[in-house]
Order: sequence, then C-alpha cells, then structure tokens
Amino acid sequence: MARLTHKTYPLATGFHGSSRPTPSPELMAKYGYADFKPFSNSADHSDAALLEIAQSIRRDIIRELVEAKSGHSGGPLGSADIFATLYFGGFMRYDVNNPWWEGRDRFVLSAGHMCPVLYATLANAGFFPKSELLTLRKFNSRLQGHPGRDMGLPGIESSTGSLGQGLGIAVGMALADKLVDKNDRRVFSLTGDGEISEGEIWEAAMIAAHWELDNLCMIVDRNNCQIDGRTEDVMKLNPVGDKFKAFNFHVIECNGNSIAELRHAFAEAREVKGRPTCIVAETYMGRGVSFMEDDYRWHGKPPTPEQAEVALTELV
Amino acid sequence: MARLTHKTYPLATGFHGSSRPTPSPELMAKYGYADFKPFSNSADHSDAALLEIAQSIRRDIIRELVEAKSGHSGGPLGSADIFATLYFGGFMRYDVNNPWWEGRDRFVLSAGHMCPVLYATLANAGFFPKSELLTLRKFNSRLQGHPGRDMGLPGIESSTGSLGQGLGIAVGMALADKLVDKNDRRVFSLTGDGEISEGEIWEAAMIAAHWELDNLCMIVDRNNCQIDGRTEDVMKLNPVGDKFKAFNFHVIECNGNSIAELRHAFAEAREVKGRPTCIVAETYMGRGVSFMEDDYRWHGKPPTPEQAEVALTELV
Amino acid sequence: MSVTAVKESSMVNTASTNGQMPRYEMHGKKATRFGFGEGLVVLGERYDNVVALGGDITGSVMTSYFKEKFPDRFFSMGITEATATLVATGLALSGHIPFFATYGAFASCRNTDMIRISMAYNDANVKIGGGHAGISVGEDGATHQALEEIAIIRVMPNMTLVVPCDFNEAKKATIAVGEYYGPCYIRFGRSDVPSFTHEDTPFEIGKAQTFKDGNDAAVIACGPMVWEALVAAYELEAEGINVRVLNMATIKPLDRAAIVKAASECGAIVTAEEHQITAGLGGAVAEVLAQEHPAPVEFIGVKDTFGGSGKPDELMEFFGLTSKDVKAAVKRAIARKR
Amino acid sequence: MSVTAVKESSMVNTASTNGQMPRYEMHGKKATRFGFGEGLVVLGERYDNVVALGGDITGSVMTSYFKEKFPDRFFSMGITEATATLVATGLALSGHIPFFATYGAFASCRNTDMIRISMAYNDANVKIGGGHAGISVGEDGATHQALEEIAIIRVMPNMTLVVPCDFNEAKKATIAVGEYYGPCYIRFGRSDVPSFTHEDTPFEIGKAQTFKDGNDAAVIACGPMVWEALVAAYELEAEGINVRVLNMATIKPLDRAAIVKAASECGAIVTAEEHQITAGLGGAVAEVLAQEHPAPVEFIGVKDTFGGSGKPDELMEFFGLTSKDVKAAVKRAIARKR
Ligand SMILES: Cc1ncc(C[n+]2csc(CCOP(=O)(O)OP(=O)(O)O)c2C)c(N)n1
Ligand SMILES: Cc1ncc(C[n+]2csc(CCOP(=O)(O)OP(=O)(O)O)c2C)c(N)n1
Ligand SMILES: [Mg+2]
Ligand SMILES: [Mg+2]
Repeated sequence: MARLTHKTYPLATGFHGSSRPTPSPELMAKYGYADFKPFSNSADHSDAALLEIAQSIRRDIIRELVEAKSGHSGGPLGSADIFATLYFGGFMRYDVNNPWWEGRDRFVLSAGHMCPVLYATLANAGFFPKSELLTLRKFNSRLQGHPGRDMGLPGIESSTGSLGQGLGIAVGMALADKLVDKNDRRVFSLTGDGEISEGEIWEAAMIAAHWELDNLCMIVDRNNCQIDGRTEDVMKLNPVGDKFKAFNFHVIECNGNSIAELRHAFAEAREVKGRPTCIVAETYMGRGVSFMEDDYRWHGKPPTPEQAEVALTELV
Repeated sequence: MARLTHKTYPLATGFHGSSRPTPSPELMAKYGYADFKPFSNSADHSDAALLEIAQSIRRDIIRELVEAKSGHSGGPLGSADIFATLYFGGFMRYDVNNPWWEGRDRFVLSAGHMCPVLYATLANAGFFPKSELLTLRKFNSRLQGHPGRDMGLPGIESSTGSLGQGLGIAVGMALADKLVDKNDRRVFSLTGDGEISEGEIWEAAMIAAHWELDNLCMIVDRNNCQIDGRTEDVMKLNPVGDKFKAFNFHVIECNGNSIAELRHAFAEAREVKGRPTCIVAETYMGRGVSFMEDDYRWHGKPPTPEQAEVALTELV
Repeated sequence: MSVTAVKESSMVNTASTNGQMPRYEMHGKKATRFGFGEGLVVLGERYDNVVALGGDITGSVMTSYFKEKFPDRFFSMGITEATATLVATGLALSGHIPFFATYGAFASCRNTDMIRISMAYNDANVKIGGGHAGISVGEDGATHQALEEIAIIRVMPNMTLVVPCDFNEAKKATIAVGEYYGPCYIRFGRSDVPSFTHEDTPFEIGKAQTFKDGNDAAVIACGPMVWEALVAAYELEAEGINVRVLNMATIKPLDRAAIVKAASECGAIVTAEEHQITAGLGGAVAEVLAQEHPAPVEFIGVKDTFGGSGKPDELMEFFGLTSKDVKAAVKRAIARKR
Repeated sequence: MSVTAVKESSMVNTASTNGQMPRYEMHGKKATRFGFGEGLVVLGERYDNVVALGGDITGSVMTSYFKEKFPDRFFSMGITEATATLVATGLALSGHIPFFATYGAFASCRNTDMIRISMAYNDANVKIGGGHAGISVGEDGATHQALEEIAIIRVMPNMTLVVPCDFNEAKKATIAVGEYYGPCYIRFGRSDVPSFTHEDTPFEIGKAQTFKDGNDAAVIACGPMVWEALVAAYELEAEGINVRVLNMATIKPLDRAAIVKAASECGAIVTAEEHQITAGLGGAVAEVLAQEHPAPVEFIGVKDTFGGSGKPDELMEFFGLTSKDVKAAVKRAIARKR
C-alpha cells in the first residue's frame, strides 16, 4: 500500500505578485538585530539563562508591537516564560535549519492573537532573522496579525486566530502521531484562559482524553484577563483545574511566570501515561512591564514609542 | 418606556396550502383514543399513579412509531418516567387550555430526536387529541420528525433537532425569567447523554452558572447509549456528574427509571439557590420493552407491527 | 413566445443533435451515500494515509464500511462536528488524508468557522462528507434536510465542492476527491435515487459532463436532479424540444466554459438542484452568465423555505423538484429567448 | 464597443438625468460600527424589552454603549458565539428583542447551525450584529476579515440581512432592524469610512435607494462600497457617462424591482461589495437578472481569496475595492452592452 503525498510545506504564497516588506537598516541598527546570535535549545540551560531568553523575547515583543502600531501586548508578555521554557529548555525537538523536519515536535498557538510572542520566540531560536519581526502586521509580511500558514513562516504549523480552534488541531496532530504514525513526537498547544469558554475546547479535551493522547500537552495561560475585563467577571471559569480533571486530563497547576515551576510542569507532563496533560499556568498579563502588569486593558494594545522605551528599560 | 411586542404564538404556518393529515377512524378505534381522558398534573399523584402515566406514555410512543414507520424508540421509552414525573408530578406549571399562558414553566427538548416521548406526554396531558399522535412524521403533520415550532403544536416551545442547541435556548429563557422579567417561572431542558459531547452544552453550562440561573433544571438522560454504540466506546463521557460539578452546577444523580428517585430529584432542584441544577438520570434505553432494553441499536428504529404488538402487551 | 412557437423554432435543431449521445436509462435505485461509503473503502485500500473520523452516525453516512475494513484508521469523535473538523485538520497537516462525514446540515453549519479558518485558510487536505442532502431526507424533517451547503461551501476560498448525481458517480467522485489535493466537500443523499451512470461514464473534478445534447435549452443540474433533468429532456424530445443536459457535479471550481457554451448555443438555461434557490448552483450559473454571456435562466430549487417531514417523493413534488417541474421550467426558459 | 463609442452613446442620456438628485458629499469619516452602537442605545431608550449580549469584544462592536447605559439589560456571554446565539433565541422566545454582536467572521460562521435551526427555523426575533466586515479590518489579517457573511446569511430562509453604507445609515438600519419582526443580521465595519448620508436620507428595510440617477449603467452596491460607487459615478459624469448608483442596503429581502428597473433602463450593471465575489450581492443581483432581465454585470469584490494584514487603504487597493476599480468596471460593463 502506498502513501499519497502532496508537497504542502512551505506554502509561502502570500499576496501573489507583491514583495515582502523589509525593515530599514536604521531600524535594524537601532535594535541591534544585525549581530544577534540565536539561543540554543537545551535542558542544560539554568533557570537564569531561560529567564534571560524570556526577557529577550519580551523585548522583541515590545519592538514588534511598537513598529506594528497595533496588536496584542498583554498575553504575549505574560506568557514569555512559558515560551522560553518550552522552546529553549529542551522540551521541544525542532531544527531551525530544517523547520519542517519530519521528526519535530509541534506547537499550535490556539490563542492566535498571542502570535507576537510566538514570532519572537521563533526569531530568538533562529527560525528566521530578527529583522523580520519588525514587519509584523505589515502588508504581505510573513508575520500576519494572526498566524497565516499561507505565508509559510518557518515554525508556524497552522493558521489560527479564531479562538478555540487550535487545540482541536493539536489533538488531530497528536492523534496522527500516536495512533496512526505511531511515533514519539509530541504536540503542544497554548490557549488563553478566556478562550476556554469556547465549547470546542471541551470537545477537543473530551476527544484527547478518549483517545488517551499522552503525547499532547496543553497550556492554559491563566492570566485572569480577557478583553472585556477580568475573566471571572466576563465569564466565570473557575475552578479551571477541576474542569480539566473532570475531562480526564492530568492537570498541573503552576506559576506560569516561574521558570523553575514551568520546568517541573513540562518535565512532569512528559512522563504522564494514558492521558493528556493540561498545565494551568498562572501568569500576569503584561508581565515585566510595570504599567501593563495584570491590567486587562493591555490585552490588545501596542505601546506608544514612549511607553516602548520605558518598557525596554524595564525588560533587562 | 414601552415594550415592543409582535404576536408570535402560535405560528402554525406549516406547509402553506396543504391540509393536516388525519388518522382514519379505524385506527383511532384500534387504539381506543376516542374516549381518552387526559391525566392531571398534581403533587398528589402516588408513585404508582405516575408510573401508570409513564406506561401510558410508553404505549403511545409505540403507537406513534409503528404508524410513522420511522423514528426513535430507545431514548423516548427510556425517558418516559422522567416526563411523567416532570409533567404530572406537580413540578411544572402549565395550562393545557391556554398553552402559551404567560406564567407557564417551560420545557425545551434539547435532544430533539426524542420528540415522540414529548408528543406522547403532551397528548396525555391534553394539549392536543391523542389521535394526532398517529400523524407523527407525516406530510404537514404538527408532529414533525424533530420538533418544528413553525407547526404551532401546543407545548412545543422551540424547534430542536440539532443536538446541543436546546440547552442554550433554555438558558436564554431562564435568563429572561430570572434577570430580565424577574418572575418565578422555571425552565427545564432534557439532553441525551451522547449529546453532551457537543461543546455548546458546556458553553451553555458555563453561562447558566455564571448568571446563577437557579430557575434552570437540566436533565441528562444517562442511558449510556448513542447511535454508534455505548457512549463510553463512542466518546467517553464519565465522570458526567463531576463535569457538571466543575461547571458549577448543583448535581443530582439518580435512577431515571425510578419515579420515587425522580420526584426527590425534582423536589431538590426546586430548592437550590444560586446555581442551576443538573439531574443525571440513569436510565435504560428502550425501558419497558424487553427486546429493546439497554440496546443502542434501538436508538433510531421504530418497531415492526409485530414487535409493536408484543411491546404493547409488555407495557401495561 | 407561445409554446407552439417554441415547438416550431426548436424543430430546427432536432436533426443535428438527435441520437448523438447514449441515452441514459435507470438501472435500479441506490442512495449516493453508498457510493461515498464504497469510494472511501477503495481509497483506504489504495492509500494507507487515508483515515476516517466518525460523528456517531457512521451507519447513516456509510463511513461504517471504512470502519469495518480499517478499524485502525478509523477514529470515533463522538458528536462534535466542529472539533472533528479540527482534528481532521490536524491529521491533514500531519500528511494524512482524513475524511469526516456527518449529515450535511451539521457538516457545513456546525463547523463553518472551522471550515473557513482551519480547513480552507490552512489549505488543509481535509475531506468533508455531507450526507442527508436535500429534502429527500424525508421524515426526519427540516432540521435534518440540508439545503444550504452549496452556498456556504462555495463562498469559501480554496474549497472544492462536488455534488455527485448517482451511486456510481458518488463512488468515483469520492475517490477523485481523495486523490485531489486540497480542502474538499462532497455532498450526498440519504434516499435511494435512480442509478443511471456507468462505471465508464466520465467524471473529472471541475468538468461538467454533457449527458444529453440539444440546442433549444440547457438544463444545468447537480445531484439527483440530473436524473430529473434527463427524464424531462427525453420527454421534451418527444415533443420536439431538444434540451441539453449538463451534469455539473463540481460546483467549485466551476466549469465556466461549459456554462457559457450552453448559453451561447442554447440561449436559455434551467438550473436544477436539491438546494435553496438562493446562492446555490443557480446562483453560480447566474454569476457566470452575468459576467460572460447574459441569458434567461429558470431556477429549480427549494424556494427559500425550510423543509418538513413527509415521504421523500411527496416532498419532492410539494417543493417542485421533479422532472415535471424541470419540463415546465424549460418551456418557460425557451419562451423567454429572444 | 470601444470606450469612445461608449462615451458617444452615453451622451444621449446625460441631459435627462443630470442634476436631478442631490449630490452626496463626504462630511467626515466614521466607522459604521459606531452607528450600530448608537442605534442600539436608541432602541434601548425606546423599548424596555431590548436587551444585549456581549461576546467579550463589546468595545470593538460598540455594544459597550448599550452596556454602559443599560447595565441591567446587558449580559456577558464570554467567548461563546454559538451559545450566545442560542441564549438570544431563548430571550426572543420569551418576548425580548436581543442583540448579540461580535466580529462578522464569528457572528456568521461560529454559529451557522444555530442561526439556521434555532434562529431562522424558529423565526425567532433575534438580531445579530456582525462587525469587522471586509478586508478594511486591516492589520488583524485574514481570520478577522469577514468576507462570507452575505452568502451564508442570505441562503437561510426567514433571515433579513442589512448592510448599511455609512455611519448615519448604520444607526437608522439598527433601529429599523430592532423594530422589525424576525431574525435579522446587520453587517458593519471596523475602520472609518466616509459619512455622506444624512439624517433624512431615506432608509427602509427591503428597499433599494437611488443615490444617483443615470441610464448608461447602474452600480448596485452595499456597505462602504456605495461611497466608492458614488465617487466613480461623479468622476464618470465628468467624462459624460451617466451612472445610476443604487444603495442596496438590504440584501434580503432583496429589492428585485429596483434591480430589474436598473437593468432595463441602463442595460449594464456593476455590483460592488466588500465581500467575496462569490454568492454575495453580485450573486443575488445576477440571480434576479437571470430570472427576470438578463444583462451584463461586472462584479467588484474580493476574488475568491482570503485577505491579509496591512493598512485598510493598502488592502482595499490591492484587492480592487476602490472607486477606480468601480470606474473601470462601469466601462467594461458599458462596453458589453448590446
Ligand atoms: C472565535 C473568536 N471570538 C472572538 C475573538 C476575539 N478575541 C480575540 S482575543 C479575545 C480574548 C481572549 O481572552 P484570553 O484567551 O484570556 O486571551 P488574553 O486576553 O489573556 O490574551 C477575543 C474575545 C476571536 N479571536 N475568536
Ligand atoms: C448536531 C447533531 N449531530 C448529529 C445528530 C444526529 N444524531 C441524532 S441523535 C444522535 C445520538 C444522540 O445520542 P444521545 O444523546 O445519547 O441520545 P439517545 O441515543 O440516547 O437517544 C445523533 C448523533 C444530530 N441530530 N445533531
Ligand atoms: Mg486571558
Ligand atoms: Mg443516550
């Protein structure tokens, strides 16, 4: 029997006939992007080293957003520690020189609006040059306002942006790996906390547990904030952990702004057998920038140039 | 300030220009429908009296289905005790002579395919003559294959048939009663158990709990059966009670084929304050008909005339 | 133009078109869903990366065949149409060719956002099977009678939409859809409908097939309405009216050339579909003609209302979806020729 | 027909149409969503059974105005578009007039099954507001640029669909929709667009409004494309081409008579919408013309692709949605006249 395959990666179609945006040399110099050396992915990194990477990601989020003049600050900053730990702490296998390597672990950003942190993470890992971060949300950029697979950006496994969908896609990937291809690849997916009010999250959870997808690790960015206010005011989510437990997940609750706790959580998740894991990571929206921290009004706003300067001095 | 109202009940549009189907006098005589006296709705009924009504409902389900030659036997028979207790045990206020009475409690059948039991219940209560039961699923009948509000059948509060939708409608009704009109009407809704794999059930649950709709009582017909097999094989639902608890419901687990237990459950639900109630009613699909009981293959099949005869002798 | 006038003018073309094409005959009746089920098994035999997802009605939409034959490549999703579409996307992005089938009402409406963003925008190689198309579903009634999928699916960029006309074509179309790259939707029905195509009747995604020649008018139909169109056309032939019948099995990408050719050679068009008269095949044809070759079109379809319970035949008649209706529409269309 | 020929033939009509209608001028820019927000407040003031549901973006779709003014009649639903539609249905079946608004992509796609069965089949008096229509959304990109709602909503029986052209009309349309019985969808946009209608500009559900007279061609437009059409028409007037501009604010029920009249008096039609070119307003117009008065139509819309990030203006230009595109289309349409 044969396998019917069609070349699908990278798509990189973009806006046909239009060229990609490129940042000016001045801008690149301003941010010192020209001589950036990517960080490595290794279990040997100390917590301090991972925190340094997280702060580097945060600085890049600020730069992305201030140049884009629109986009989401709060969630990305709050979850930078999660991304640093996951991508640089040796928990995810990937090859920046061969981004579509068949053996890679995969990450699906279910909360698509949080893409600035994913883009910054990928750039810090060396998937593409940091300069490209400065094209976020610009016409024909590979860094779309919400991830667009049609743009072919290395490291983007799926288009997302409609809340509640990415987790189901991740479940499909985990199912493919564990039950069809029977390999040892792992799949990670991050959702916002407001996002889990979407019913598809619970459908996906039920399916993942039914099929005992222990190669799936989802992370809920529990920052208690969404657009219209505090989550418990907009739509009561608590007790989040109990919900996933009742849906037959292995649940790990941790401080999502603590590299040490996140490392433990990801390490524990890797050992779980017979059920998927949900890491409920308690974070602060806007973490690291004093005037943004824990304030839901920063969900979807970029900093002004002045605010960005302050933020960059705080994020050291 | 004014209230803008438009006459909306009953719609009764049906298939314009077509007449309603009518069963033959012979058929009505065969089933003894001509001299049927509706049962009353009263807390004074003994358990035995309610069981008798449940059996009457069951017989009518068999008659509906054998005449329709298609439709759902299993769920309706299994849940007849729930309907008998709810509609005739004094838990729901309604007036068969004024079916759209403003003060009525409302029932939304979220599992629309189970309508034969609802139709039989309404006929046994006197909402419409029993003879009409014999028009189930026939061209231009008010008894559609899945409830159609356009037909204007008294007692049908909403069209349903797409699983997972009725509960959300019931939540909207409960919200209207408790928080907008601030009256003491209650809303009931029954879902299948397979049905709760639909994500909208969990969205609706979250919303009901967020708004503390203690005037909402949902019932899950926990018969462990759905079309493709046993629920835990098709999609693992357990622990059902824990799921609703984690979604901040007051949960009552009971034997859904025991009138006594159901009475306690509905009575308890009525007293709960600050949260909606979910009665997880453990039933047997096809209850009361030996060759159907607990067999998922009877989900969506009518009895043959021979089987119907046997069933009617068993259902005394 | 009176009917008499129609007859006379149409006489002119009779000789040139008569007898050039094989006449399609009914050879039994079988629902198109069985063709879908069998086609899926063929795909399973050919390719080991074809997988299927169940939506708790596998025995109705005939994914049960695949499930029995390839239990290791079948995965039950419970009743979660939205997320089943997402899981299929995840499988597709992993190099598999997932089929997810359920009733068309839920296969196109419960998951529309997922079709749009996860399936179509991702250009993911997911195949959705939508069963219980049209009001011929019968007794289940309006909620289960899918009449909106053509509009909903064809508005989505990147999607391919196929509506086979009978059992044989459904089988061929399913196989073709499986071997074709891209997000696809295939629509099929519950009730038995005439079988009239053969194993060797041509089928190609994106190509209309001429099932009967004629130049007085053309009926462009899809699904089981193709048979109704043929019956109407054969009957009209006896009246001296030569009607071309196009089987427009692919709604997207649409065979625009065949439509323009039909309009320019016949001058009058009838569209026939078991779908809302709004935004469906009729709409697609009208769009092409408006852009390329304006011509009178008569629409056969459900006239912007919901269905209801009843016997399939009873409903088809009540909703105006029979060969009789096609015939009358052809005459109206011809009468509108200038 | 060459452009020169067009000019000559069009001269004939100039005198009869020139100067008969007030010329619309831009008086500022304001997004239509603000009209929706303000209209909803007016309804709240008029009727105490008007209620609103929030989908966690109340500040984007301007239900925030209602929320501030009538906190007791506003209910947050979290991010649950499907179930919010159901809750709205329950409220409507209780005699209330619920408005639920969110981004159009989710207001029409995340809840399509709910719109079909609970809202439309129930004929429930629910009002859905779909914001962020079209690619003028800008930087958020394709997922958030709703381009499919017209097709999805107009295929549903019982639905009413309104697409206002500017701030003033959005406000009037919202009030009208609230006072009208039945399931309705109103579409509005995120970005500032020219304001050009006035408080007393007529608006009626189901009626097209002629915003400019002319008999050489007619542009039938909806939403902010009406302004682009007017600009094109005024520019063409200087070239001696008299273009009628119809504001087709109601897509369903459609003002068929106005379309037929435009075709018969002008002989060439252009449709313009910030929507997929497939199955939208263009499709609706093509359907009417095919059935009643075949005529050449040129379609302005997004050509069956997804959008993407960029500045609104940049995108409108790239996707061919400017007055320049309308102008060119008018010339093409006239060239196709016979
Ligand atoms: C289906 C859908 N509905 C609504 C939106 C609009 N939206 C984008 S982000 C967001 C809030 C998400 O809250 P949360 O998941 O907590 O993310 P955070 O605010 O913490 O970044 C909303 C409502 C969307 N993108 N998708
Ligand atoms: C949205 C939707 N998906 C699928 C169906 C088809 N369907 C009807 S009943 C049913 C099984 C429901 O199982 P359960 O709720 O346990 O009811 P029971 O079999 O016990 O009567 C399915 C899948 C439907 N009606 N609606
Ligand atoms: Mg949050
Ligand atoms: Mg069940």
